[in-house]
Amino acid sequence: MNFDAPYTIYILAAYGIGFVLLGGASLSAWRDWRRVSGAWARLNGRGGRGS
Amino acid sequence: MPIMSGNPFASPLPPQPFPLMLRDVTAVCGETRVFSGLDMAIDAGGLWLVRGANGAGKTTLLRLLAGLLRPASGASLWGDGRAPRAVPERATLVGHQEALKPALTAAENLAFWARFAGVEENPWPTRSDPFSVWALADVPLRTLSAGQKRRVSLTRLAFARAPLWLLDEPTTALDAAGQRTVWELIAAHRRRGGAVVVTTHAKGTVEGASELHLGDER
Amino acid sequence: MNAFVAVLRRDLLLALRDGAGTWTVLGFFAIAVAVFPLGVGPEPQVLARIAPGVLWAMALLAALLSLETLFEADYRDGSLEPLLSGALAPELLVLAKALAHWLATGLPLAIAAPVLGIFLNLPTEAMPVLLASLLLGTPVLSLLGAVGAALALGARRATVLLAVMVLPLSAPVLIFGAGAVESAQTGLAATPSLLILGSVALVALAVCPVAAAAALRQAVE
Amino acid sequence: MAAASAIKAIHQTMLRAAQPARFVELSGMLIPWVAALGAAMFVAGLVDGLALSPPDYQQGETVRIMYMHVPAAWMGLFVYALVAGLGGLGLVGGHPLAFAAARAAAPLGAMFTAVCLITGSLWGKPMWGAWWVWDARLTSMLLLLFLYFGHIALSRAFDDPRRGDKAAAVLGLVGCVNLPIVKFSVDWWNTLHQPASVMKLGGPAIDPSMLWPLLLMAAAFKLIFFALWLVRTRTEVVGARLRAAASRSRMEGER
Repeated sequence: MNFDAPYTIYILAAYGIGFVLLGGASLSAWRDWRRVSGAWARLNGRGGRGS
Repeated sequence: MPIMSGNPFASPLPPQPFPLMLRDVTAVCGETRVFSGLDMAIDAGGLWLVRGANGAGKTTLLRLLAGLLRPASGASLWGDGRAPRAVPERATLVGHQEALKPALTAAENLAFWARFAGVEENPWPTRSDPFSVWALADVPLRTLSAGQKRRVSLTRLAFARAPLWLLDEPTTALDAAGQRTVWELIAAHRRRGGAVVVTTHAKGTVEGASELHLGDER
Repeated sequence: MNAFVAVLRRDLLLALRDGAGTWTVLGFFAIAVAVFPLGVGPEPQVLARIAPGVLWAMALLAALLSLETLFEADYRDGSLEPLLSGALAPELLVLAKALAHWLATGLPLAIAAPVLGIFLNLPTEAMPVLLASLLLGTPVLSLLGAVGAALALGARRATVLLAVMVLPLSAPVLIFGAGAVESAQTGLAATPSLLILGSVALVALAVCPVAAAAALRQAVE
Repeated sequence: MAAASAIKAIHQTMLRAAQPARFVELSGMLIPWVAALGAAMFVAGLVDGLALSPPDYQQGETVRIMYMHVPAAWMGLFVYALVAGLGGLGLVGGHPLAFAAARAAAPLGAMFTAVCLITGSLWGKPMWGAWWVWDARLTSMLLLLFLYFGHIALSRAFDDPRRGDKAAAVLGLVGCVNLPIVKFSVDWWNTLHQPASVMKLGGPAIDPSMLWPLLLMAAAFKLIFFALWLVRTRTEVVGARLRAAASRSRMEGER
């Protein structure tokens, strides 16, 4: 793929958006899981750095 | 209109598929389990007094018997093996709210419920006005007091054709005369072969009634 | 059968008794249509070009506005439970209420639309088709709205939720409704669009009562 | 009859695997593998799509956006059907896991639909000279995105999450019935207003060198979705258990 073609910016932007949204979804899913599993660990008395 | 011995009802009750049996029923409301392992048999002419703290599931039990709520586990079946959910018309549920439209008059509200229940000719007020609300007929509901609205709402029982009455604390907001009328109506309904389940906080007991306590407060 | 008629009569009586319902919907419809020339400018050709779309879109929004009260009032004053545990099947209850809603709002909107067409310089030969398309389309809005109202029963911000749910589903009605008027305006035959609109109405008549009844059942659960 | 008993058997095994407790543990082991495989496929798709595959003779380099745009569209539609199916299963069978899985999948479906729309707009600028063109497919995807918003908003609009799940499930089923009608009406509407037929996205037949990156990316999206879906469903299941535990302790507190 040559990078000096006229519309390269659009292609990079499209893949960039893909990265951003996929990455955002992954991060938020992981963050929710850690928050819930932490709370569950605390509730069951293991406390501290649950799984 | 004394109804001590007479029959205040317009239409007699056709033979009904009692008993309604509950076997080891668990009820879930939303995500919380309300009660479990409940056994109950409602026979023709029977009366059940259901007591328990607020939130113990009294109203949930009535909604389950009316077929609005599916039991989470266990079985609740009529004598002919059909679930209340399939034959909702066999139960009349009178809840805390009046189910009346403030914009309409008492007469219009009761006329609606009579037609909805499929009664050909509305017996109220001529042949059956147990709560003597005839005087309030043409007054918009909006202007009535809570007690008066309650009496208009309970008048619906005069033409209810369902064999099973489910009354949720029917005597609230009623004066002594109104409360007496409620118990007389219940007795009359039992005499004609119907059954009644009443949730109440009143302590006294009624002759020939079974009692049920929900929640573990004895 | 008389339970169905009983519900229909009571809802119509309620709609008449507080007549405000119908008049506010018509008022909104008139104002919403009148706003467009202010925004778009007075040129008759431009207005005539956008007339079908504007009239139809505003009729759609006006119909949505009045849906919230379809089950909400019964839900709050406790009459929904006895209505659902009576001899009348929930599907027929939904049909009775949707029909009452249509008679109280859909029909007046359809009759008022040609009159408002004059604001937008709609050619007179397109007006009968406008009326026909609205008569076919507004029942679908009442039916789809009944599903939305049943789903949003007891929800927070029910009206906004109702619009977000129902608008995407009413796209076909808007497209074929406005399309019919536009083809009549440009001399093409409007009947194909009206026929498709009629079939969409039949699908809605079959699907919506079942969906709304299911929504009502689990709303009272 | 054999089919019925087969379906019953599948249903049973799904039921056992679908026990929430079993599921949390089972999915815990599965997620790392699926995520790793998905990431690998994604990188392969990127390399193939951006570097190895040839430019299109008409569109030139911009055709590479298709490898992101089209798989995202497929995912948006696939996840909506999945969510509607799970909702139906939850309504009929009452499996709590079905509702948790539907609630977990809906936002992911909306995300894929958004990726599709944004990449479509980025593709439209060089090809049609406008950020947004009311092309039939883009319009249908836009309506699908609104359906997703309606679904997610409804499922979160009630205090009792179970009530939201059931309402959203009914909406999902109604949406499913409506999708073909919406698709048909948008196509019809597009041909009515669009005199010249716009260049078909991706041409009549995609030659193999372009098909490979497309399939790679489609597979990558499916795996990534599956991994994220498992993580989010686990979160929903444990979250429900937290709520149940909290309400139980509230009940004990009252006694």
